[in-house]
Amino acid sequence: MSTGPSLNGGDNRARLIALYGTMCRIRAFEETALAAHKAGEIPGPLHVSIGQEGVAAGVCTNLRRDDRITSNHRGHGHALAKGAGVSGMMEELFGRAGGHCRGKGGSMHIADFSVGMLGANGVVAGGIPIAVGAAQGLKLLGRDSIVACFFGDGAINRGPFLEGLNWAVLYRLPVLFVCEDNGVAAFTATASVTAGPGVVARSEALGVPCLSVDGNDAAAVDEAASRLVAEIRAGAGPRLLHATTYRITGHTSTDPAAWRDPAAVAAAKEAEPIGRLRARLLAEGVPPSFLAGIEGEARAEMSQAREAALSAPWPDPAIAWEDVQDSGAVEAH
Amino acid sequence: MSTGPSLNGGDNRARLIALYGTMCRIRAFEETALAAHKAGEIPGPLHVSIGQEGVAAGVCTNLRRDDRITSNHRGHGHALAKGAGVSGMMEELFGRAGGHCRGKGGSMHIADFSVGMLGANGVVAGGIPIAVGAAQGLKLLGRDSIVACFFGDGAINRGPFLEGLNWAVLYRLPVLFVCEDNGVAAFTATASVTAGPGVVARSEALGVPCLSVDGNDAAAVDEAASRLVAEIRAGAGPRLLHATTYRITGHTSTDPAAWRDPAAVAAAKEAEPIGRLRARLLAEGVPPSFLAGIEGEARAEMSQAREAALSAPWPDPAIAWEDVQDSGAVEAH
Amino acid sequence: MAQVTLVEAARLAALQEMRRDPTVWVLGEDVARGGLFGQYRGFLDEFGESRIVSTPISESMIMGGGLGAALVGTRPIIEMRIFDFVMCAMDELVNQVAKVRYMFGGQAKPAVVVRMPHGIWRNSAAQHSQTLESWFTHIPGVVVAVPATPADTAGLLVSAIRSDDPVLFFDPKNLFPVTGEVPEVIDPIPFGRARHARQGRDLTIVTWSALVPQVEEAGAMLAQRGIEADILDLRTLWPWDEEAVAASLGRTGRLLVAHEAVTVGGFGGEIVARMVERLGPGGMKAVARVGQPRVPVPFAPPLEDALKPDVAKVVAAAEALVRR
Amino acid sequence: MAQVTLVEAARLAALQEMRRDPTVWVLGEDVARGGLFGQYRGFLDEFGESRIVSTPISESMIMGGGLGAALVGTRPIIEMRIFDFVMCAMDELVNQVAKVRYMFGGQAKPAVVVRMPHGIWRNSAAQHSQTLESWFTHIPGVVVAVPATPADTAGLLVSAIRSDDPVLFFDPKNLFPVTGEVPEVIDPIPFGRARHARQGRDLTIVTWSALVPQVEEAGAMLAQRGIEADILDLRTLWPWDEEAVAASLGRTGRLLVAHEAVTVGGFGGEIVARMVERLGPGGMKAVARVGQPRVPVPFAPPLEDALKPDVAKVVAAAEALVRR
Ligand SMILES: Cc1ncc(C[n+]2csc(CCOP(=O)(O)OP(=O)(O)O)c2C)c(N)n1
Ligand SMILES: Cc1ncc(C[n+]2csc(CCOP(=O)(O)OP(=O)(O)O)c2C)c(N)n1
Ligand SMILES: [Mg+2]
Ligand SMILES: [Mg+2]
Repeated sequence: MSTGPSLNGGDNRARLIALYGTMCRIRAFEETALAAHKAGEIPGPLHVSIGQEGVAAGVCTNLRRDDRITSNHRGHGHALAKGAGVSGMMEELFGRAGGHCRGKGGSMHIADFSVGMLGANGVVAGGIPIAVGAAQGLKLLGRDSIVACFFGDGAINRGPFLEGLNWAVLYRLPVLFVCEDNGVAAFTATASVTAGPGVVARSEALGVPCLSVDGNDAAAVDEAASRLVAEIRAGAGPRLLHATTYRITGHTSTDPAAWRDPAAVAAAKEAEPIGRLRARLLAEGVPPSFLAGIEGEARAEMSQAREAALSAPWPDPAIAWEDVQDSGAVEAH
Repeated sequence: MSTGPSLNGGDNRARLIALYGTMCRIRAFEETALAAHKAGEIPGPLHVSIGQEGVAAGVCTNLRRDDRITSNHRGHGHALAKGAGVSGMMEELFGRAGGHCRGKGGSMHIADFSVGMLGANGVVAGGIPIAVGAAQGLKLLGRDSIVACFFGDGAINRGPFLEGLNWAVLYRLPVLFVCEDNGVAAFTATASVTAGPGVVARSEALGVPCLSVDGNDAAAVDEAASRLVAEIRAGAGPRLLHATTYRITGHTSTDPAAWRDPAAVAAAKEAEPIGRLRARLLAEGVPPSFLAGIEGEARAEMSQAREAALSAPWPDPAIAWEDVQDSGAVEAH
Repeated sequence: MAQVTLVEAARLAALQEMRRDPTVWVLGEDVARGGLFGQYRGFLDEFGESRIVSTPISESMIMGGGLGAALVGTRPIIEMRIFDFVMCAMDELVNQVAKVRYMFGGQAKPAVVVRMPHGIWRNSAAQHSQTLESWFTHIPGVVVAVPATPADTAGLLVSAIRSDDPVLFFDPKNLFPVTGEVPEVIDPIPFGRARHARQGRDLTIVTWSALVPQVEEAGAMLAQRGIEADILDLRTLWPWDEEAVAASLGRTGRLLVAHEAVTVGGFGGEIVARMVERLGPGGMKAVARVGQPRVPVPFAPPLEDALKPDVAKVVAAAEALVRR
Repeated sequence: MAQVTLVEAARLAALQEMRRDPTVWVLGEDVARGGLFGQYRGFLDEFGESRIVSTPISESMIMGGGLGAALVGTRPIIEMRIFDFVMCAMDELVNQVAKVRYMFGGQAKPAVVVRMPHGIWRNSAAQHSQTLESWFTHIPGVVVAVPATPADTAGLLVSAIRSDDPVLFFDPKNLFPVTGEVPEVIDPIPFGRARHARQGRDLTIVTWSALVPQVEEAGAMLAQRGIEADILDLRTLWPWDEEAVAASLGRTGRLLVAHEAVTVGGFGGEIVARMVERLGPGGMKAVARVGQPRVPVPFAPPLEDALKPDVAKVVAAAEALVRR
């Protein structure tokens, strides 16, 4: 993560600036990807998380490199915040040979195991059992790493949500469940398909203590996550963070989100996490130019990554047959 | 259901006596089936519910014939209480041609659609989505029937429990969920694999109002079910009844349940629902001979059914090819 | 006759049947908004919330709920959005939908249609591109429909909705934009009858679903090279038109089965085996299959292209077969 | 060499590997009590609660959790209790376990063993008797093991536990009581090599899993009638021993595939198709398959008997084949 020159304000200020930097990088990555997708440079579906960066940044700043995360279909922010390499991510989106997944996964299956990012997932709630199992494996191996499991508000109506939380409590596993509640699942308002009081009540009924937080306030997310992570590291078992947020863009890159209430979108733009943290830092006396520098750096990094990806080599078709399995692999002929 | 000669005590007394009769019939059916299984007359696995009769009887006495039920792997009691024909049930257990399922289902798939019994189920929690969907279908058709959905405490750790309750609330469906909590799932104490405060908390977190009841007190089950059924019929949406009980016998007919704590078994025998209701009725002045008559009748009915099943014809092997599908059915050759 | 896209043909068929029969209804994610592909566009306005049920992301309930509703006499269209998500509802499909009629000795009538847009979806990678129709030919109790044209999609969907059997309806999602003629009144097309897409005497090509247009194109190319292919689009895999395949093979002596699915364990193997059993090895001169190698579907265009069956691969296989 | 039951052979193999490798562990329902069939008897005492994890009835978690634990470097044995319940974990198996290695370009190592006791289980009816191994030959990314003897079960289970591939291990539950010899130290048996169960020159019979003892018995009966069958027990279906089958068929010219699964869409079709592709129709004289008709497994003994493949059906098919 980019850290600026030393400024007044001490540790906390530095932490906020780091959060700001992470969010700017996520935003820049996704805006760049959106433009590249529009330009036909990125094939396949693309789900961006513009407006939701506060959650990824605030949670992952509390994780160590040897901690793990699992993600959903909207995983760029989680991956970047966990430290995934940008060029490997951008090349993956472009389907190039240097992608983290050698071009086999694309945006929806972005992963970087070298930094503990165990993969995005094309199946809603698909990452929940995997995260819980990873925590169980780490515990068995005697490691003190933890696992953060990101999923959307749409995922809490699928069975694995119940099975996963129940299980994590039973075996007292080091899992931080993170529900990014943006109010919508694809084209359906989640309130219209979610009965009862919601994720926190469900979680508590399954024995998982929770905190709710304004997900657009990255500092608040950081604070809440840091409390929960400390409890988890202390061996208290799983915790859930419920972060409310708003996705400004559509479900996929090609969804104009015309179904959205314009007033809500306008309000969301006011409340979006980067502008909010910028306002706070400015009020605290951080010079505008310094923040502009961070943003500019992020944008430059990502557009370089785009250019590099665009001219990066395509995977050799022969590798299509690789990475299937050791026994019984088939070969090209 | 067998109703006795008119007695003093009015409607309530008659209702209790009917409950008593239903429980005696379930007990007699299952004891007879156990003996037949031991004698090699019944093939395959057999799950009996001895000690749990209060729940089936107390719930189903509140149902109309055009209401529906779904059940789990332990469905004899539910079926009998809903009015399923005994000879069709016994023949089904024996694998005979006259079984409700023509010998194709056996104990684990007992069903009698003519009385609204939509089937036992070999998959834990498998009946939950079916029950909820049946309620949705009935509502769409404008019927005022309701659906009771029986499942065990083991089922609340499977995903369909969450999906089903959430769904039933969303569409305000006429479903009575009945959790028969006997403390055990196969050979595992459910307390050891169920996190959080349990089924009532889960249910409430999903927006389904609940009542808890001593499932070994058939009258209390009846009363609670009657309240919930009235609410459901009034259009209030789903309700859940949590009935604690104890199964005196093992998981399957061949499981000696040696893993059970003998003290708990002894206590359970004290608390079992038939003895309890008998004691109450005796205390209320019902003559012992009258109750003994009900029991005797039940036993006679079931041993006649056993004898009849034993000499009933086996299904013609040719019918094995029937009931698969209309298009693309294969034929014997 | 209107010229419409395949997805519109499917929409018209469902519309016609929902107007005809008030017990037909739809459940699935986002169906109120018209469905992911517009298959149900306008349905909410016409049929209302009780018949166009937009659901939570709860695949077990979508499938199991549809079954329960069928058991009390309605005819649900269960919309799975994308085939791959049916993996979240397999107990409900395989252990319940496919078995209730039999297990209960004929008491149950699981008259559901399960719509599963399937097949390789350009650069959508391994979890959104599966083609597992052969699995369900192996499951007693279900009909397996794999249409490829607007007219067949419409006619088979009408049959599916009217059928008392559970019908697994594999919408060919990559062909949704393809256009073709669909009659004003859509008549049911019976299950188990192949469409004779091209006449020829040199070899028989059997195909279905997403690969049909490519096989037809291959047929045209082969003709230019002097090879006349007899092309059968099976349209349903269970029941399937064994008679038509056997008759064609009797004329040509050479059999090529081409499908988008992985070759190993695909339905091509069943067709070949049936034909050898039926006609004897002496009844044919050569046999081959074209399908995806046993590899998950990759994301990047050059990788996807390397693996997926296409016109060139069908042409090459046909030429090799005729030479044998 | 000890003479043990098949289930005990499997227990000994898992025991040996768990003693060897502390990253191997077991998760599933009732495994602390030894498992439904005693496959894990005594394991809790020896390995403790962290390695013998008795779980709730949460099949999605059992499968998905095993996968997650593999991704951080452990080697879980995922116990499904009865095959049919894997239907409750198909997303986790098919969309996740089988695909993570590929989707993530080789970063993931899903080294899990999924044990699924399968097959017709006397009078347990349609939801506890399925035999769907052919499905998984169609899914890239997994190994499919279908042993039939105590020694093969033990040796293949050792290989499965040591393999970095996800191995779907179909314990033949109807054969659990069958006895046979198992060596003191159980060596791994490589995947993809058939066991030559009987030598003969009149026809080749290919089989696996629960049907093996019946096919062997049929072989003995056929010999009495002067028909010498060459019997191959495949032991694994992916990879499978195509060489051995082709070699045998080259000698006999006649191929019978016999499996317990439904014939339509079963792996027998794949074997027949491969052989015809490989040897040409001229490379063989006759071909047939024996399997269950496309009907769910019924409960009543006379119905189950009418449908399920057995010695008599194998003998009859072999005799008819030789006569052709
Ligand atoms: C099991 C499953 N069902 C349906 C889908 C299709 N789908 C992809 S994303 C999505 C919405 C998810 O909503 P949410 O979890 O809230 O995440 P968000 O998109 O809001 O970030 C749906 C329905 C899927 N991928 N997996
Ligand atoms: C999905 C699934 N997993 C496992 C089983 C095996 N099984 C059958 S009954 C049972 C225990 C069920 O316990 P519970 O629901 O409490 O019912 P009870 O037997 O106590 O009446 C189990 C694990 C199954 N039938 N289905
Ligand atoms: Mg959302
Ligand atoms: Mg129980």
